[in-house]
Amino acid sequence: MSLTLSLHTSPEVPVEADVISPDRLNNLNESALSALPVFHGNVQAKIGDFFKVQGQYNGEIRVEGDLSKVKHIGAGMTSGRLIVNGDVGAHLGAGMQGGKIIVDGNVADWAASEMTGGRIIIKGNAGHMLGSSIRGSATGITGGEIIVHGNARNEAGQAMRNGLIVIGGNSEDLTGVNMLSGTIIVLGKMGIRTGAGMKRGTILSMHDADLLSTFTYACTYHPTYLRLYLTYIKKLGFQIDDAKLSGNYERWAGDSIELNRGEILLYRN
Amino acid sequence: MVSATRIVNGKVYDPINNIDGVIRDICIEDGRIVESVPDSATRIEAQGMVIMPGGVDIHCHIAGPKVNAGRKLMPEDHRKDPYPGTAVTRSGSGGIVPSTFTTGYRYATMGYTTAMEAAVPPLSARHTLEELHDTPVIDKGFYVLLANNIFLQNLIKEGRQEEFQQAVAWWMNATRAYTPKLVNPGGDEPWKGKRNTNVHDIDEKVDGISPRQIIEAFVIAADKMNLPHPAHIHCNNLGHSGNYRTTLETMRTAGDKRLHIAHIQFNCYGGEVGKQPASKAAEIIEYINQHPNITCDVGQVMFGNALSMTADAPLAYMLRGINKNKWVNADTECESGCGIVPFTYQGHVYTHTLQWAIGLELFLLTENPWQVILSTDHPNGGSFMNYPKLIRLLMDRGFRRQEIARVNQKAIAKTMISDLDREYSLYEIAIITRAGPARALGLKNKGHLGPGADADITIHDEMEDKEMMFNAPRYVLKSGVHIIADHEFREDHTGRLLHITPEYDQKIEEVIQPFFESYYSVQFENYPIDKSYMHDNEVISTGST
Amino acid sequence: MSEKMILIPVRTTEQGTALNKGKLQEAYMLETSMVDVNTDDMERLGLQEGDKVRLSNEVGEVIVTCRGKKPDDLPQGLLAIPYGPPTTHLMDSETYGSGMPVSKHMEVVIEKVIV
Amino acid sequence: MKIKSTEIVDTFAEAFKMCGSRVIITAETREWAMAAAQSMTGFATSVIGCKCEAGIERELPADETPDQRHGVSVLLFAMNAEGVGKRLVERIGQCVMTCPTTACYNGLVSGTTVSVGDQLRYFGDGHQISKVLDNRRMWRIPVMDGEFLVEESFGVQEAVGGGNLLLLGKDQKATLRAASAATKAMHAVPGIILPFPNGVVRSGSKVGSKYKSLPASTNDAYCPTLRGSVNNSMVPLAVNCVMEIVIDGLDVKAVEECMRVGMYAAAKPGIKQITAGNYGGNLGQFHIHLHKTINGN
Amino acid sequence: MSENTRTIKNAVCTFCGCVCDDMELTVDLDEHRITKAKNACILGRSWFSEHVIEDRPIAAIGGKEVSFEEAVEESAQILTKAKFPIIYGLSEASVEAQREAVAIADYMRGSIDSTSSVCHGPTGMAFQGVGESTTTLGEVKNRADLVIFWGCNPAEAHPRLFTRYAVTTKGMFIPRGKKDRTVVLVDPRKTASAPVANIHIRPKPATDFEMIWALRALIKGKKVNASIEKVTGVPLETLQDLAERMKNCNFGVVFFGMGLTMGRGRYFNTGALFSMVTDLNEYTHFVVKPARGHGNVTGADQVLTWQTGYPFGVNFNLGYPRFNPGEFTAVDNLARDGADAAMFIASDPASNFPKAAVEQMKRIPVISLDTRRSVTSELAYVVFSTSAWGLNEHGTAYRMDDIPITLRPAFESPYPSDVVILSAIKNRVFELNIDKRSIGMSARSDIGKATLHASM
Repeated sequence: MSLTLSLHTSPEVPVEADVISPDRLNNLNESALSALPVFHGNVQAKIGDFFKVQGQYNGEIRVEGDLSKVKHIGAGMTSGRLIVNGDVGAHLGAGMQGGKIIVDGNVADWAASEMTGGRIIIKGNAGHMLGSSIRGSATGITGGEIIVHGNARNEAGQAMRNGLIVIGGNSEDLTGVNMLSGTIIVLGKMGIRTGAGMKRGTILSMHDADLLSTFTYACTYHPTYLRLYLTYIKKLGFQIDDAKLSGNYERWAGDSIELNRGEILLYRN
Repeated sequence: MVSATRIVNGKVYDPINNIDGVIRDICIEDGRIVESVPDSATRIEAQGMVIMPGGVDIHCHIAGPKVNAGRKLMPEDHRKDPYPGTAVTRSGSGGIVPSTFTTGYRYATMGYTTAMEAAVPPLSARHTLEELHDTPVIDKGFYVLLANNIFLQNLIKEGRQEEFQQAVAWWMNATRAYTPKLVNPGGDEPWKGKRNTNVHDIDEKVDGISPRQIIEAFVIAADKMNLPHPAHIHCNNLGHSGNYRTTLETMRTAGDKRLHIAHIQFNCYGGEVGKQPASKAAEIIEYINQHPNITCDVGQVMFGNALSMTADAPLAYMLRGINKNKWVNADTECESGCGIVPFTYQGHVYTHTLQWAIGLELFLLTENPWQVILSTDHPNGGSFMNYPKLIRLLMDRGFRRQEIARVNQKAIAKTMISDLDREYSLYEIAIITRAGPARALGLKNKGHLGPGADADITIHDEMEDKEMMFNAPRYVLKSGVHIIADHEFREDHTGRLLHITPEYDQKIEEVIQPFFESYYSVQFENYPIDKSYMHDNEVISTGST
Repeated sequence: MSEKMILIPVRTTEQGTALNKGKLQEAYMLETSMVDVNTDDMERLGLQEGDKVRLSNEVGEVIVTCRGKKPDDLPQGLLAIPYGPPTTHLMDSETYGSGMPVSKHMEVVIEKVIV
Repeated sequence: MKIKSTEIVDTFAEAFKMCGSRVIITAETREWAMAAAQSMTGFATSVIGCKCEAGIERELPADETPDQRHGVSVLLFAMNAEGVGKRLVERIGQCVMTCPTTACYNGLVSGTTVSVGDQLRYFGDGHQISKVLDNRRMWRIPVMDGEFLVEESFGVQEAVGGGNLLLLGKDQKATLRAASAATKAMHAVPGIILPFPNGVVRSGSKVGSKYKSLPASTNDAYCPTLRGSVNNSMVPLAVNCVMEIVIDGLDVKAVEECMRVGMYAAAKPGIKQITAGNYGGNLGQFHIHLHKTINGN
Repeated sequence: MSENTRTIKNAVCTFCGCVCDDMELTVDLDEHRITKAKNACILGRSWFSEHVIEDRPIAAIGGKEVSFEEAVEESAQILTKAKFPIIYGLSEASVEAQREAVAIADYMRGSIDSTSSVCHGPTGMAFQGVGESTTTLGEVKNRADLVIFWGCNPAEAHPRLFTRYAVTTKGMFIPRGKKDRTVVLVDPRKTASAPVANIHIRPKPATDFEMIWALRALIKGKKVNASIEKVTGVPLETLQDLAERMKNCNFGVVFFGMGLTMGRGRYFNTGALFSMVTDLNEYTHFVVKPARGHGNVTGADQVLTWQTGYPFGVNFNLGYPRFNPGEFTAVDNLARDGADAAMFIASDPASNFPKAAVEQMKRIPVISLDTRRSVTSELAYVVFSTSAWGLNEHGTAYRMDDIPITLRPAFESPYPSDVVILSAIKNRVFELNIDKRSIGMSARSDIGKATLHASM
């Protein structure tokens, strides 16, 4: 039986629980787990104050309940599986290095910020700064995969240096802003100012978009490599029809203010 | 009130009093070292430990507008290095530019009890004092930037040396500073007024004045006023290949008068502008060896994160061109410029290794350690937190060889660092970190453990690994207060402001005021700093001419 | 008749000086409940100087007083109100991860209040 | 031992350790993929003369290729990893990158790799773009029809070269028919190629020559015309034609299987003997005994 | 007006971020009011003249008058009991008061935020992202021959920016004042600032980012898509002209305001502007200056930065400062994370915060310190009446260009200062929280780095 943490008491103010991570919960029995510290606002509390702990870690942790005030779940994790049932608070999987997080619900801001490896699957929507850097830093995620089935808000993939972000729904403003490299695929629509300041990297949308004046139209073609990506995400459960697989994409180069080595691809037909 | 303390059985290193590792008691009363104390005094057992005066940092950047701008610029750096509070200390954040509280506590943690902020525009002196007030434990002062002050330059241009000296004295009083600081003299006007150019030669005239004229004027004024610490200069062409000539000329300009060259490592480069940088440490140190009127601090570069923050705005812009990192420029009207760029020194990079080796050469080639003071020009060459490691590099030849083997060998081959076998003794370390800077600063009560000295004392477990040893003294006493005992903070302390009040003829205000009213954006009457900002302070006497 | 427009809360000298009298005072209340509207827009919407209009969005609604601005001074489709309680009533608390709520360029529906 | 009327000589094929790689070429159509593959595997019969041996392993249906297009799988062998790397760079660069619509992927998972896309990318003159998906790095090189996509590095593994069968027949016609039947059957075995034209070589060779400059010369022991001229002729009476099939494979099992299939397919009326070439067992690392190979299944 | 007056020269106006220090105040010492403020602008005049001592209790709890000590005790208890308390405001307070406020936040382990977060917070964030080329105002006066006002309206928000610092004033290299300067205004509206401008560019609202981005490209000689005119409403030629003017001036400055910080894009708008100015330094000397106000909000940034490392939006929940705008900023703390107690210092968030945040204020105990009644003091549980900083109290205020100015109070107030109140609360909060603070934390520099949230 995998280890299950079920929320029994909703926190009044945010709980910071980076301790909910396979690295930290491994090899502990139920009572030791319950006694692990979390911060409830400024008060040091225990996991047991909020969660009913059942089972033994067998490579997988399940967390259940309305976790929208629980922050930092899975932050920094290096291995194992973390399955979250319910909406979850900020900084989910921040700085994650490996392993897998699956969220059946929505996640708040800064999910997967500065991630270096592993995979996060979000079945609902994501907040702002999905897979971004933390303030002041010029580098966001440097690896790993962030798979969102719903929508994402502003600054998805901000300053991303490597890795893959897939957004099944729409993204809002500044998708891939200051991107250094990597790939962002938005199956829905994007907001404005996509790719502002990007140096390298790819941003793909299946819809038209208003682009900044510093992006230059190159051609309409069907990039072979896209077939690899689309095939890959198809296997992850996204609907990709053949028209998209073999279709034509507008290629826009930018941002000319920076290196001008990035590309925005917009599906045409 | 602080009770009396007697430290017993420790090995004392006190170069000013010629004490080299002698076991003797140190007695403390009312914050000062005394001949003896009653038996009731608190005893500190220091068997197997080394006792030294508290460290004195003659050149660092720890408070004021550019430091705070650097702090604000780096949230990503603070985040990785939080500094929790304790029952007696405030919390803060660390990183390359720590918060004020963390700065004070971390200096104390390393056994440093005095530090001098090295570059403050007069207009921001008030700000600096406010930060220094929140910088705990250490005594502190600051050097005020006057070399690019347009009013003063005008007096020099017009040959009004006497009024110039009066005006400098007025400014020292108005700002509560410790000494005049010269940064890239003559370089501000080309930067601000001529589309970001610079002055390239000590004799190049911009708007009718050359750097040499400015340097000369300050050297003479400081000498005449008998300032405890002479003019403190950041030379022209800092950081550029071939600049050792400028440095030699700057030192020659002083003749036999006192002059302090700041972070001289950055000014010891051979080659031509923009190419073939090479070490000229030997040439520079030879001049210093023959000229006891010169002191310098090294400005050692340490590998890892640094933050270039300087009143030399063109220099920061040049660095920004290298790494394209975030860049701050900040002009202060009529007085100064400023540039800030995050920087990382990397062992595999040729020039960085060259800089690192040149710094070590300077230390190892000096014949008189009293003239060559330990600094990293924090945070320009690296954090002051690197001092223990730097001490180990000087004291431990084996460790130095190990470190040399890890860096760019092409650069190493261009220096003589591999051939220098010198190892610093504890006595010499006490000179370059304590006694030397105190003497250079004219702080008669600091840097030694004789009666009358401030009871700023560090007690270290004697250890083979000198980095460990200097990283964490077991006891730190500041003005006799037991700040740290058994490596734990036991008390907080505010520290004092050290400043000078040279006399001047009040008539000079009549000369300054019209200029001020035309070109400054604050009122003349609101410019000098009133007593409310002084808190604990000590005036260091300038003595009479 | 209603129309979607962009509302910009702004500073005015009157708002600034009224602030010094006190935020609970009439002068401040009055100044902060005036909306500048392009006169061409007013004509289209059948609005007269001094008419009450309702501004509403997903967050809330306020009733403010119309103040005509020449088309050259204020472009069509743009509304300006001095910062104050009415503008905050229309303000979303979403800060987009910045701490700054939506305080400029708010989409609102403007319609005349029939007394 | 006999298969039908053909005698299987109790001997062994002496095969060599080589280094092998698998290249997946895809294109918009089957024809273009095949064109690239054929070009790439041309002039790659013998490592002695061509520095590598290469051939088409099989065609791949779209659902088996990484980008879901028609594909061809090519195997390329050389004496060591470095050699494979160099040949791949040359041949992919000249024959695949040049061919319209193609892309080129590594088809061999191995701990040892050689860089290919990493070399070819410079053709992009700074405009090349790298993409990493699923821990595999690809290079996109801009070309006139769009982009040439090539994987950064290709897996190489120890492989077997020089597996062989000698078909001794009564005349050229019967021998050729048997050889064709054999190669057809052998091609179906995965992991192997038959590097010679249509899989068959008639100019079998021996090591050395009377001419100092030549490392190898005609295999006089199996030349029917020399039966009366040389002392060591292996050509039995009534055999008037000999043909050889050379097999390179990614491992020795594949080569054995291939030879087994080949022997059964070649054992037709008119083939007197099936034997194999060896050098007394001192040169090659692999000895594939014909009898054992047949019995093994 | 009584005979009992005095004159205070070089007094300081702290209404807006100009912090002009050349006021000549005439103070009626009997009436406790300032009757004349020479040199003041219209806003300053009202700032001085409208300041009267209101008749209010020194302190009240739940609407009932209490002693100062009782109110301090109650405040300290509220802040200590709370799990997620916040302190907010600080803009109309001296540096000395701001220092005390940060200390309270540290001791109580809560959040502290200034009005920056809803004003020029995005400017600070842009600074952290790309840096800034900036100056003190005197250098603008002395040197700026190209002055751009972008998304700000100094005529109504910082009137003396024109006359004292940036436009009509004469300087060292600008002997003829405005005649030696080119003034550009960027604003969709024809504001009261428009008449001063030689060039008025009127982009469509909320297209500043697009416009700055295009300018950056033009400055660098890069291609700009012709769609820019459609997007911003500004012809490409106009942008080209502006780019050339910027590259060819001797000393350029851009002042900007909340048109950029509050608009869609927030810190990306300001960051774009900072980057543009940085780009321009390749060609000439160019600086940028947020037109900041109210009062000492700049000082709040400074104090928070030197004490914590971060300028606003700082949280001490874990015993050390952390920074994250959007998480530890007041609006988010209140509206989303449900702060459970709040202390508002010299600000009125109840009248200018979004509805959801104000709703939360109504649910929790609120402590208010203000010189006069406000919407916030009306809903607060503990209310302190304070003297007015600058007018009644000494202290320091930072001008918008980070220059600290010493205040010269005009007359005394019967109410205690912010500093006195906050200092008392601080001491009590410290006592109440001492057990939360570890005794004898290691002073070794290699230890003491918090391991919790290593990933944060």
